[in-house]
Amino acid sequence: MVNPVVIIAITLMAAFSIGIFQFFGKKFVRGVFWLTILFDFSAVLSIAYGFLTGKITKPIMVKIGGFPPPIGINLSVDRFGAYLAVVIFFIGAMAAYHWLNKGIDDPEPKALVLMLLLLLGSTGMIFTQDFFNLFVFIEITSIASYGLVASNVDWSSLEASFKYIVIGSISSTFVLLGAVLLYKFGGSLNMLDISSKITPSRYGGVLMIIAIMFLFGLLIELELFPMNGWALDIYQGANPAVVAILAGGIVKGFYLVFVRSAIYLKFPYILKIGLIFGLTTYLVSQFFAWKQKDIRRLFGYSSVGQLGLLVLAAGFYVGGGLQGIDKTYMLLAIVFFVLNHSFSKSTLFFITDLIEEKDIEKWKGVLKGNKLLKTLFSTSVLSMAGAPPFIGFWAKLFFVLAIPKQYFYVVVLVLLGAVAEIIYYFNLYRITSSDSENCFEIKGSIVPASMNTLVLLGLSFLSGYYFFLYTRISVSTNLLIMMGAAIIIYIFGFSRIFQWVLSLGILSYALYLFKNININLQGFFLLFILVGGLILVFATYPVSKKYSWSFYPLLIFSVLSMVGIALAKEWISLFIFWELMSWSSYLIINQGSKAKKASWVYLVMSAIGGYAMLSGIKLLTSGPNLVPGFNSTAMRYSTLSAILIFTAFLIKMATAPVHIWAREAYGESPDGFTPILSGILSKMGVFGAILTVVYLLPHTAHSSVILYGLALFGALTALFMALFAAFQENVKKVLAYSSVSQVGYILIGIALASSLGYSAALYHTVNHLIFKGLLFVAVAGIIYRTGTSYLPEMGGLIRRMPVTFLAFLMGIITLAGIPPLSGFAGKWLLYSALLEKKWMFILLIAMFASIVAFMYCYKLLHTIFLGQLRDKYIKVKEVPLPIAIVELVLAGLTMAVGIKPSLILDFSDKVVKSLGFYGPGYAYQGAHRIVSKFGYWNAYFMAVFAIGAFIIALVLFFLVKAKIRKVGQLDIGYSGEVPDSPESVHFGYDLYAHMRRAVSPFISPIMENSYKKVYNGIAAFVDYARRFYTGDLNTYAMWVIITLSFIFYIFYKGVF
Amino acid sequence: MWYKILYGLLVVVGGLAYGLLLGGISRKITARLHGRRGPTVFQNYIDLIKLIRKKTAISHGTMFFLAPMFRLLGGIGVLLLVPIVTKSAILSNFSFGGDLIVVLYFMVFGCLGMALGAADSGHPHSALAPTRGLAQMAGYELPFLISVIGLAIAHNTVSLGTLVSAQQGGILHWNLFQYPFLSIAGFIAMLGMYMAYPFSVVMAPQEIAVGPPTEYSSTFLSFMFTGRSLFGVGKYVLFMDLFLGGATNLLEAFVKTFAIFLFVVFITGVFPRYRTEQAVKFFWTYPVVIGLIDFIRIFIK
Amino acid sequence: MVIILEYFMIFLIVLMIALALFAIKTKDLLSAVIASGFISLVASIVYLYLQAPDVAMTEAAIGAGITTLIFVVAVRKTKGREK
Amino acid sequence: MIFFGASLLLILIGLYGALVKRNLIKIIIGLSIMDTGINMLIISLGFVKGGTAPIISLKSLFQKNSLLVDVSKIVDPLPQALVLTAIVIGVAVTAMALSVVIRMYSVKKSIEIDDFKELKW
Amino acid sequence: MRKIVAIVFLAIIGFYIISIFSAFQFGDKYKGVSEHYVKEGIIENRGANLVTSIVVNYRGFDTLGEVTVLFLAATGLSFLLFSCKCEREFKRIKSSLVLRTATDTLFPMILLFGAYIFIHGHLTPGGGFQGGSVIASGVMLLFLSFRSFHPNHKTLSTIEVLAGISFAGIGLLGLVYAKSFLANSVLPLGQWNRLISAGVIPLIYIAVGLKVGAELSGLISDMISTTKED
Repeated sequence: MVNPVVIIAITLMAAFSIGIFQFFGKKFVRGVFWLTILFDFSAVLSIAYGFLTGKITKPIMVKIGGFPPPIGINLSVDRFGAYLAVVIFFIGAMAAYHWLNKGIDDPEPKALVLMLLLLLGSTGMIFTQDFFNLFVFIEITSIASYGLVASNVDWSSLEASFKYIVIGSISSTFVLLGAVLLYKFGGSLNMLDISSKITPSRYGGVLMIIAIMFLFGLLIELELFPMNGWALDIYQGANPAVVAILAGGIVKGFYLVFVRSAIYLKFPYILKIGLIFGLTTYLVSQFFAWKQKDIRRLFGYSSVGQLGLLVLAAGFYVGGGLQGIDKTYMLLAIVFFVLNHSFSKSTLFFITDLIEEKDIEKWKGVLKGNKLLKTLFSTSVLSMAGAPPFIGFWAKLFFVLAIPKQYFYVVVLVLLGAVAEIIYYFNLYRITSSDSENCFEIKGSIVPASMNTLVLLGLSFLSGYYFFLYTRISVSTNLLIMMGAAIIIYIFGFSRIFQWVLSLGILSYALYLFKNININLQGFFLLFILVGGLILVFATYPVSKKYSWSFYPLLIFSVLSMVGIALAKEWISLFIFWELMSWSSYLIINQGSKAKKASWVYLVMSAIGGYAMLSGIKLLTSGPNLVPGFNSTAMRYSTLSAILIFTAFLIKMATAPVHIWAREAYGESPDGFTPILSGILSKMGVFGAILTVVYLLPHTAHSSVILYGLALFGALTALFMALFAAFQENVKKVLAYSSVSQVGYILIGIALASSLGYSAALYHTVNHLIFKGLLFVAVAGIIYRTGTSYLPEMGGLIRRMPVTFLAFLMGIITLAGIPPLSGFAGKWLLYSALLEKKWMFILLIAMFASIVAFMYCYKLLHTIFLGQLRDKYIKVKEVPLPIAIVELVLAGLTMAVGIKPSLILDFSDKVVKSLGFYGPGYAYQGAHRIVSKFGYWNAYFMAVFAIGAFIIALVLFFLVKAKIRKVGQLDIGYSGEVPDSPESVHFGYDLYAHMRRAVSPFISPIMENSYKKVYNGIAAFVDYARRFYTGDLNTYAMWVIITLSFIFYIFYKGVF
Repeated sequence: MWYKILYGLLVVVGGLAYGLLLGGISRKITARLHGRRGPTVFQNYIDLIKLIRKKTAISHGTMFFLAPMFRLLGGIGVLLLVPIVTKSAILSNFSFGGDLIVVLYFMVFGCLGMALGAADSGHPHSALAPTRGLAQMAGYELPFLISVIGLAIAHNTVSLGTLVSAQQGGILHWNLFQYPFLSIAGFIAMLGMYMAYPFSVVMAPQEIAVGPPTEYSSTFLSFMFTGRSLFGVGKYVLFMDLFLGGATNLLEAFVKTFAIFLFVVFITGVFPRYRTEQAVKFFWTYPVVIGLIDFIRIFIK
Repeated sequence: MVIILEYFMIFLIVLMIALALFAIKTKDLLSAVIASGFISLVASIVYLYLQAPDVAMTEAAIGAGITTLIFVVAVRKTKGREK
Repeated sequence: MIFFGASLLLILIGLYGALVKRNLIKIIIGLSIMDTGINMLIISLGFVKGGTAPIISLKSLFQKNSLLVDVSKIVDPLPQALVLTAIVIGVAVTAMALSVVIRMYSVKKSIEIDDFKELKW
Repeated sequence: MRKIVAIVFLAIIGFYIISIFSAFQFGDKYKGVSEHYVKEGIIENRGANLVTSIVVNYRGFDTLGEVTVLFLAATGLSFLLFSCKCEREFKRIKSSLVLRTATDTLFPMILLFGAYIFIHGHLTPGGGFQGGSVIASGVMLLFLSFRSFHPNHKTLSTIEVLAGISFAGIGLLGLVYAKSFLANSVLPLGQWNRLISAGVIPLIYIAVGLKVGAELSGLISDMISTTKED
């Protein structure tokens, strides 16, 4: 451990001595610079390490000049100061490295001096415990940053610097005034000494004004809302290396100083400041960033927003009346927020400098070429947006958990802001990851960004560890290890087949691990996910070559996170894995070449759902029970919380009002992933919905209304999505709507909340996996062979792909629910359940929906396989072997289940019983005869009957044996002519034009348009509203003054 | 059990004969209504024999080949699943406890098969027809489902047998009189189901030769013909069971189905044809509103 | 004597404020700079009255001297008049 | 008391200059007036009525390691020390600001705010 | 409009700040650490000038920071003004004979005076900053009379660097000898009111004076010298 003052002295001496070294040449200067940075960094690291390991427990006090604290100045290095200093020096070093590699303009030694003194100033600022000394260090920091900010080649940096100088001067004026008045008030400048003289009761008098002035000076530096125009201009105009260190390090120093001062001053309204300014800043900047065209300013808005959030968190931490574990949570949240923002944002600024392009639109396709750059950028963006398992996620989670329950609106608003953040960050990601002809070269060194990201990853790991440590949530270690194995898969990205085998291996191992699991709800879904995942992942190999290295790791990650959902024992761990699933699936969907917009919509909807769930969970927490288990009975808000939690599941199931993401996301997602998305992932919504209905709704006052509403949603979903499906021309989009429609039936089953209903829902869940997996897998194979997913371009493929056709036909028959295959039993159970409850209208809609579904069923079969085969597909082969195997396996399954429904119903019975229902509402007679009180269903008989009838027909046919003559494809009775091309006689486009005319009012995308309208409305509004930042220095200064008057007005209850 | 299969065969043969006859009568009546002489009532038998006796049959592919089987299977299935004479060991056929829902779905089986075969022929017209049929089905199924679900809820069963026995004990117990609005909706839907005249755009004899079976000939066509006849009879029986109290003996069954048949034929003779979307719109308005009157009554009860 | 000194102080203060207003109001940057230099000078006299000789010296040397000089240089380099 | 008022007025006038003036150098002049005001305020805060400067160089005041004069007759030395620092910092900031202005002038040949509104929204 | 808004809000702020003055009477007694400084200052430091004692010793860390600020400003200024790769250019304009003659005689005296001020910083008013700025004003005089004058930047930097390093070095020596940075126990304290007294205070003030003088001179010369671009 090094005496902290030595750090300052050595740095100063080095900075001074550069004046001589510059005569010897640049190398000497650089040498001195790096040696100093190295020394400083290792020194603060040793202190921080001491704190971390517990070797140092109390803050290190350094008396300067040998005088005891109130007399002389003293430094006090506490835990957070030390940590922050490490961060600042690290990022400072990275920024310097970046800048040196980029090439500084002529007086490089001077720039390095400024850099050193900037780091020194901020370190001193953190370490000092004297109000005036603080002012001096603030000035050192500010002046160094004035100079550095102005240093960009772009002249607009001068403008930014000037604005900063003026506002910074005003800010430090208030700090100085406050410090001196504090001296006058308390008789010393030492923070602790003054703190000991302040009692909250003294805030009636002038102390309030003094404290406000001092803290206000710091608040300006914290870039809070009405007075942060200058900061945004700096982010936009200044050298990104400088901005990286400002945003990543220095501002955090100001933040720590602010919080510490507020604590020392015992300022009573710190929470109000957080709520008024912090929250406003957060929300306003997250929305203002939406239409931002300049990438650096966009990141600037984000930085400002994060600072607002930090101030809010500080408000809660200091003045929120938190105690015990809550306080620890909030502290951890703050620490994680700071670390996250420091490392991610500085990386992002480095990357903006590497690309040297300011306009966001010109970032199109930036990430296409460079894998490393893509990883760095994605990691940072994901962490900034709060995606698990990165540190930003844990920060947000801790934050939400720690907020007292009476501030629920804060939770809602913060999560709203988080959604807004995701919207613009992933708009950016959408642009950067899309295809483009643009060619980019990386100008500069990528090392700093990589180092930052490495640290970020390490911190993410640590923070996740801390989360589970503090919340005492148990997660399956096996699961985490297997998730870790996804990284190994990533490393083996060069060999697709290896990745594939490894993925299958992991899934099989998981299945082996959980082979003895109890068949309750969780166990049922666990097996469902793993078995389904195994089958569907098996089929991905042929199509996976189209997608990036990260396809398999993400695939395994998402499947395993679903396992995590199924294994979750508390709502909060369910939420964690839920988010993991959403994000990893987003990243996979985004790999589809046209899926950029679609995946964005998917992500935004998922985020809305996820955060709604989080706020619902927040409502369930009570007192010390921060992480409610499923049986939690904190019932005060439970209707609202149930609805909020339901939102997440409904969005994932894509039911009626929130279905808008489904068509495009299903349609454009990678072909290998769509079966999983439809077959398994959307079923996690089913899982969650069952959990909610079983565990939460019974406690609510309005459960019957909610349930009927859900059933209605489900029925309308089933009907309208089936209708929409008929009018799609893209095969995957047809199946997408079909998927959603089928999930609607499942939702009805859940909403029935009866044993028969659950049986129907669970049966249909599995059944849907079978047939929709089959259909999507077959389609993937077809697209793989033909290269198109556009229905009118297909046709006649039965001649080329008979196996696929057979499987597909089975799938369609099951889908349509026609006996004797497995689809019918589910329908029968569902209708019986509905009859039992006498929900006639739901029954009517559901049955009608299944009739409407025939339209798209026929359309699929006809346009893909039947009709005329195009010339260009004459040489098309049967689908690749893995896909064919999966098709046949699934087709076999649907037949087997059709004859013997007990294959599924045996499992679902156990689940229904474990959910607390005494029986499934039906009885078996044999493995295939199901009896309910409305009648019975004999699958075996039906199969025999169908086969028997078929045999009769066949026998009859051969009785009247006629000579069958096979004719050519074009040899049709076409008005006496033989058409010359298949295209001219293939009827494949807009099959239901007549139906469209009949139902046109119903199939206009009303919901989609209204979502679009809302989004565009908000976007237009914020686009206009961000003109608040006029760019006019006077106005910026004016807002500072206005804010100060406002603060005085609201906080000062007068000595007059 | 095995004797049932035997009787099943008998029912199929009988049903076929009856169905062909009804078809012939229908053609005759329609012709008379139009002021033509029309073919003999046995014309359909002649046609069938003629078709069967043709030597060669043209095939376009596997599905084309299998479609008539499906069609026939659908016809046989429907006919055998609805109880012609309730409580009769033989003529209640293979009806069972949950047969109502099964029949509803099985009715589609044959249509789908035929549609697939038609599509496999590669003829655009034969592909067009099923789309019309499916669209129209979406139309008439709504009122039909209203009446079926209404009855099922009202009688608390999904078994045709139970439905029939609930209507015993006098003509006023028939659903036709118990739930007149449901019945009206159901019968209007039935017109659509038969693709009879106002709703005949699917077969559309003038424009598209003979609708879905455009490319079919000889043996294949004979199968479709057979299937269609069986199907028709099955549906008459279904409606009889649903609304007219079923039948306790074969004669009653004949009378009632013939009555329904006549109703269809006379309506057919009078009305001009709707376009598809007109038909759909029609089905979704008047019969639905009418049906909902009783439906809501049951719902409230 | 003391009273005279106090009146003198009041005069100085009024002078300072007048100079400050002039410095803000005038269109000529050079005059404004000189005025603000004078404010410092006057302030240093005030500091003497307030028993702060160290500060007075500093204010005179740095505030009135160096600051004014660099202001003048800056004004000359920007050839400025306020619009 | 009058010194308080005067310093406050100087601060406010300086701030007014920074808020209203459209000329960059004028804004800096405003800031430097504000600095002067602050310094004066601090000094006046440390003043003691009838006190002497905190320089004890007369033999009558200090003998044999003990202070002979009453503490309350010496003005507070700490604010003076602080102001010393503040003045120097003030000139440093002014110098920085002016150098930025000179550079800005060399780019646009203007020192009016209206020409420097490139960064906005 | 802008003016009215500014006046209104400034008035509000002024209104609230005035309320402070009701708590602090003008010319009131003080308490707290200053009492200690006044009572014990001479005993602990042997410096007659209490302000100097505070600036250099009690709050010597502030002064170190302050020197750094000035250093930063000088560095930043030259960094900004000469960041383009242009040659410096010095215009040669003759000034009046009177001024030149006066400068010839005055300049050494000014230097001497400045040196006096910072050497006697612990005894009389003034100290490193004042002395340094006096020296700088001498340099300013040189500029005024000899327009072609430009100081040797290497010399200036060397002085500056050595002064700066010695300041921080003295502080570190304190750390070595008295386990406390900037502790005034490296040298004997000596007798009150003597030139050689007060321990390291005069040394530090000399270093500060030289550094400030060099920095301000450099700063002025940087401001005045122009680039060819202009």
